Amino acid sequence: MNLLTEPVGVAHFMVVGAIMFACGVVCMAVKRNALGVLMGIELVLNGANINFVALGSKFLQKDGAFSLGLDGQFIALFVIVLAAAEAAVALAITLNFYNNHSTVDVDRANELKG
Amino acid sequence: MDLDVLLPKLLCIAWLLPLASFTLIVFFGPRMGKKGILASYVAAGAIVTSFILSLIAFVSWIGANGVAAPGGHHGDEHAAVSPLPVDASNSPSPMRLASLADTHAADSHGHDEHAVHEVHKPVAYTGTWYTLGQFGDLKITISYYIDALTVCMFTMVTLIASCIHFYAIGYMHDELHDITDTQVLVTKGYRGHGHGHAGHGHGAHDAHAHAHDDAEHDDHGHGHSDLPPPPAGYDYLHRPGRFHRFFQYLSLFCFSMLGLVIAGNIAMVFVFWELVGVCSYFLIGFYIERKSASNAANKAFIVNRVGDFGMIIGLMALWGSLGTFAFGDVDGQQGLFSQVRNSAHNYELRTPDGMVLQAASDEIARGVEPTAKQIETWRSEKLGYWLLVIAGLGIFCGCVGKSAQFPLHVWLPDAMEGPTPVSALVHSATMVAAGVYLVGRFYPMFTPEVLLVIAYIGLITLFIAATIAITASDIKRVLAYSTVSQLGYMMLALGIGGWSAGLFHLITHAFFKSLLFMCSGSVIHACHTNDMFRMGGLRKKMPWTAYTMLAGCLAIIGTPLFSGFYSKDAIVAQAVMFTKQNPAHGILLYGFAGGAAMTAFYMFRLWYMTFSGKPRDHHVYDHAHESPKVMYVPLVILSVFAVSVGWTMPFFGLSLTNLLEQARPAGEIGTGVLLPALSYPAEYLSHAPSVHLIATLIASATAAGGFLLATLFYGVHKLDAADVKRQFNPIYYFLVHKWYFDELYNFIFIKPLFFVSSIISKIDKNLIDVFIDKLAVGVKALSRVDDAIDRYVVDGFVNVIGNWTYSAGRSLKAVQTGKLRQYVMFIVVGTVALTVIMQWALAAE
Amino acid sequence: MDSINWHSFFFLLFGLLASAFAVGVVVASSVVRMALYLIVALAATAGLFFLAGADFVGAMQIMIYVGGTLVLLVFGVMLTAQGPFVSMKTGGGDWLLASLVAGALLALLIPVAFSVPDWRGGEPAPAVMEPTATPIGVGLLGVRVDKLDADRPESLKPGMSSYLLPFEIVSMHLLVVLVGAAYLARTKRRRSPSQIES
Amino acid sequence: MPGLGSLRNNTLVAEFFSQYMWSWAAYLLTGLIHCALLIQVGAVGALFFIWAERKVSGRIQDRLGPTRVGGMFGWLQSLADGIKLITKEDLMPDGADGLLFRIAPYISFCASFAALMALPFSDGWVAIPINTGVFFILAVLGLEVFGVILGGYASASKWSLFGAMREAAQVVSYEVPLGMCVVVPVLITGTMDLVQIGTFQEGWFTNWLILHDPFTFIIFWVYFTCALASVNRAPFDLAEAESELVAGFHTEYSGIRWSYFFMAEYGSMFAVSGLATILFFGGWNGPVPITGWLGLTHETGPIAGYIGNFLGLVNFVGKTSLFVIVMIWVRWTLPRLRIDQVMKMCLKFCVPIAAVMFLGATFWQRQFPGGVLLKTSYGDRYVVTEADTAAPAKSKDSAKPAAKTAGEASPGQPSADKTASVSHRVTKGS
Repeated sequence: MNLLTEPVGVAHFMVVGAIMFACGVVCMAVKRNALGVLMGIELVLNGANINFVALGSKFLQKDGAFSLGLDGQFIALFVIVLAAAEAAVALAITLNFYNNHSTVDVDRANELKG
Repeated sequence: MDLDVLLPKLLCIAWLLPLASFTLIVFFGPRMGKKGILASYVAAGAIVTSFILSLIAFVSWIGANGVAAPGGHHGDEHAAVSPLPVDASNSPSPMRLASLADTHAADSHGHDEHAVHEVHKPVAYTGTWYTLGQFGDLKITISYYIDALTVCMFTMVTLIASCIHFYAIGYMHDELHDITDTQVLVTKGYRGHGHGHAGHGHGAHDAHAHAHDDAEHDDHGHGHSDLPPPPAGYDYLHRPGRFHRFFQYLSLFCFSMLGLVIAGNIAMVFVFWELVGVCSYFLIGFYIERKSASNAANKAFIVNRVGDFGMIIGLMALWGSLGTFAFGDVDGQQGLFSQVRNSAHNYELRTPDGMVLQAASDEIARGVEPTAKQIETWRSEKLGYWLLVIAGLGIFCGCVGKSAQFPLHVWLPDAMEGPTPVSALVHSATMVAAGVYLVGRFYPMFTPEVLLVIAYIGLITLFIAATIAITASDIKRVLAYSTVSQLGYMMLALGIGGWSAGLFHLITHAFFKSLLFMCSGSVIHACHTNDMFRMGGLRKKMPWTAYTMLAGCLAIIGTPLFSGFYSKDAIVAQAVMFTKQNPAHGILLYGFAGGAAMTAFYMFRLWYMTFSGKPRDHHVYDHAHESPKVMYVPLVILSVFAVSVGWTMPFFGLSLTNLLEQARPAGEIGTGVLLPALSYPAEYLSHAPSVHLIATLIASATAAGGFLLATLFYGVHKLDAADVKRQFNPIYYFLVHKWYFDELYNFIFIKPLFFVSSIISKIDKNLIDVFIDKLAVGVKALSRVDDAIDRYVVDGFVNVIGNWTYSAGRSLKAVQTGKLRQYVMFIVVGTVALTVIMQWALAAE
Repeated sequence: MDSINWHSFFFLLFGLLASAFAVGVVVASSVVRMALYLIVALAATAGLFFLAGADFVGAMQIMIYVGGTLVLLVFGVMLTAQGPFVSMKTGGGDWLLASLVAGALLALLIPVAFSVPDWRGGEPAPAVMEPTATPIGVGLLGVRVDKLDADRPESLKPGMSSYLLPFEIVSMHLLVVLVGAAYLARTKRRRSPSQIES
Repeated sequence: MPGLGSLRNNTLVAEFFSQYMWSWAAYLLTGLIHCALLIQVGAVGALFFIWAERKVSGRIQDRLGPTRVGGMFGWLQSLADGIKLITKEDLMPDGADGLLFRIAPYISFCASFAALMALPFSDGWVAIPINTGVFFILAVLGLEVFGVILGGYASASKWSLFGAMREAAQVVSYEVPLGMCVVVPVLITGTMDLVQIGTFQEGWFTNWLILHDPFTFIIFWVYFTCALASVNRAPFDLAEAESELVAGFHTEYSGIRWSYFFMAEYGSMFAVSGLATILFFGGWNGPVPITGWLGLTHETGPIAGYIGNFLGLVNFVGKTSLFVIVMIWVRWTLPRLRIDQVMKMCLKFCVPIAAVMFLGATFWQRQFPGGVLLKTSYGDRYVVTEADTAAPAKSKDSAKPAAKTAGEASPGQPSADKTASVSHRVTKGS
């Protein structure tokens, strides 16, 4: 299909969400900087959010059999708010970690090794 | 506001205020001011406010119902209140049961001579505040029954209680600081169970303290400068003051008493009855470390319990047969009074249908149809009448206990162990009055037979108590026996049909007896002894106390113009009428007259020994002093009331009797069913001038006789009391030992009880214990086996699992790398793998 | 040639932006650049939200995510931005492994996205855009305007609850989190010289 | 164009153009026209305000300020400066992060420019009518700080870094009270659409929200303070404190990039002032309803409406400029605060006051839903039509008051109205 001339659907949004999600996962997996890991988390959450909003949208499906309706937006809102809270705590933890270890390298945070 | 709305509100607040004060003091007592001094202000404030509210209720009652007695009983003395044409059955609840002249009923049943007089139903406001629960038809409610009697009692109780609160602030002053109780010895080095331990602990008893129970019953254990040294090896008990606790109990007591008075059903009465008993227990045992006090408290409680047992039987009889506890009609439901005496039958006593049916249950079971006609037949066969008698006797049993009537009178004199304000409030003015009050309240339910029992019990009580009082040496005990005796008067009065006379005496007595007690407290406060033989000549030292007490004595013996005169006069008049109608029971009048003479004798014996003559003990005399103002001002107030409460107010025509008449139960007592010879005269007949003249003569003569005798013995010492004592030595000792009642009870009840319990204890020790021992040995053996199983089987199993888990954990440890990024990978790989596996599995289906 | 579908056009624009900058976040080595790319990716996501008709959520995305979260992130960067920590290299093996896993994830997710026919698009959607701020606001206060019962407009369809309780919980959660974060990140009291000596 | 209903007005313009060219080109042209107009606000506005700043500061310091360039009053001075800046050499420090260093000024400028997109200049004259306009402006203005931080970081200079950090702390903190202040007018009008908020205050100046109740009166001053802080104006200009940080985050910038920062600053000043005007001072609605008297409304005719709108634009820009000049006046009057004082100001004063005022306004709104001074016309204007209220099962006598409250709570466009009135009913019923 020609994406420029035909209306897009939920699936296209979900693809973007999937890409962001995957990028987030990679980001979490490869960044040694704690802040990088944090950004990965943000990406992951955001990717999920796209799915929620897309599934709740009226513009992307005809009959809305699988539509979340406004609930999708509610969930997205809560995710955003909780992500903000999570970021605040994670940052605080990072700062604490930095205070204790003088680094933000997560590979150095292996004191819980079995 | 209408009275039916106003009165419940006012009295409810007046009733609950002491509860609020109690609650406050319970929680914050020790922190109220220095050593809890504020607690007394809180309690006094609450009761004074209650009094003011009661007074407002009193005044508004008069405003609404007038001061005159209803009906034409008094002929030309009072104008009859024109009866309001309100149909009681139609009026809404809480209804104003107006003075309803049931002339129709009177006409149709105009068969006896009383029917020419109009029959009135008393004005009463009934209603329910709160329903606690409903069991079938029976509602357990917090309800009220307010009539003139309730209002009078409320005013009286709160007034006296207010005076006593103020008095107690002064009297209990010592409790504000630590106290050395010279009457309690403890072994040296004993420090008590910690200071301020709550409740009545057993501190001193546990530590083998010895009650140092000498003849001296000193309320005040606090240290004088000249304390005699304690015996070797012992110390006097030293404990913190309990000022706030005293007022806490007083408040609770006031709450309970007011609740009892306002109660609208007999179940609620019973609850508050018990509460009053508990308060009495607390207050008698206030000096809990003293063995005598704690014994007296126990005695009071247990003896009351005996009476309450009878009361419970009465309650069950009522509930089982009538299905209600309420006095008056509430919400269209017939109360007890209406069931026994209803307007359709001219308020005559009829066995209620419920009781008839109850008694005829056998026949109903046999299939006899309980139609209205059949019920009438049964009723004429006296079926169910016995049940009514039993209910009445049961309720009266409770009154016997509470009002210290023979044979349960033994607790009241011992109750003098409590602080004197308590004696004044609880054991003269209010609590013991509760029994009389309940007889008065429950009057419509009593059959003539029950009333006769009441009368005889009253007579016996008054006679026994009066004789004991003559020989007592302890000033408070004299008063205590006097109280018992006066309560006997009231019971007698009620028992011979003198309803208003009895209750009138209840109220006048409350005033002058509380006055007398408080005066005696003042004396004790001054002399630090209860023993009259160590007093004398105190009139000069403490004039306020002496003359207020003189007023009290004059009132109690029935000196004309003093309140006691009016009430006693009414009783005598009723007694005269009663014996005229029932010559067989003439002893009631003679016993009464003899009692009155003895009253005069022992009261003036007391006064003379205390206040006149020469001081017998100079040590005591030198220490004596007038009490502080906070104590004698209440005395003066009370003495004013003690003198004047029986008067008919000029111009207003306000008199207590008229007010009480407004609450008089409707209907005549009538003649006995089981004792047909017994017939009760209506009380108004005793107001006839001819009867009154006789009555006044009898009352005055007996009182004067007693007074003269006392004066001869103790006032002017013309006769020597010691001589008489020698002459009648056996009788004297018989009386000093209180008719050997305690010994009798000891022999009849306590000794057998000990015997039985010792047998039971032997059975317990030799049979049951041995069995249990053997059982224990068996169990022990069994547990050894069990232990082995536990050790080797269960533990072994658990250990194996534990080892497995441990080794598994060791080998899985390597997975826990502590690297965040690897964990992320694990999660993602896990998610992907899970999804793939699930899809594969689903596809395979 | 068909006329250009502007909705799809903007979707492509924002979607590509979001994806590209998400990849940029992964690839960038400097934390600050990562943050910048993340901002752009998130802002593009907000654009996607607008396109999906969720204007309020989009505004929230900009306000909280882009505005709040990233300022917080940049804050952290500033506090830890000292030479060696700005970029930390990761080994090639890690990269390879992560790419494999991410590839597997994508391979899983994208077919799933297209597995439902209704989701594939292609049909023109209703054109009227309704404001979502009021329903969302009222919904957070406990009433779902969009879930009203057709028969009885004054009440909800049975079983349709709203989000008052989650809203309250999230509010409390935020408060607690902020206090907790402030506590965690507080300056540690330095040990006094005497303690060091001993 | 499905889904972009919010671009309705532009769609009209674009459809007009599309009669003459390709549709995509028409849309592009429409967008460009809007952009050009808005950039003029930023650029020309900056020129004017910089000149005004110099003149005002001159007067305050008892001197004349620029006098020569352009003849009288030196009104072309800013233009001359601009030309100088454009021709200046563009320097970049050695250790700088090139990409970020270059991109930072644009981010700042874009943010303040984007904020202007949602700002209505007169009744309906707004580039993009977003129904969450207030929210959007706040969100976008918050992004401006990002450019500052990037610039400060990328400059590889400790002065810049310090300045940027200060700014970040300050702006993040002041967004909280600022948001609370803005919520109050939203609460009263029941909408986040700036056009509707402006229309709400139509008529006499007594209809202005600042005079709505005592709480709005107080909260305006809190808003103004916070706005000053969030656009980094004195006395809150710690990010560029010359005496301590050389020039703060733009120490290393010069030439055209520096001027972007400058334009961003004045642009956002204008934006927050415009927001204040709309939220509290009636927007384009004058102290006296002259346009109404003259009949210059859309009811009279399109031309008259256009003229009325133009008068409204003048009114709006005048009021906004007044606020900007007040900001300038404040800058040259008050000394700069210390960073701890700035934080204390925010956390200990602005936030609590704003919170209390918010609560107060809530209760006021509950007790006097019509306000106290607001008396004139808006009450009738927003009565929901019978068709809206008649449909649900509701008794006749209660329909009227319900309609009125619903109308007051959520005036405005018909499509939103239905939802609002329904939601109101539900709230009452549940």
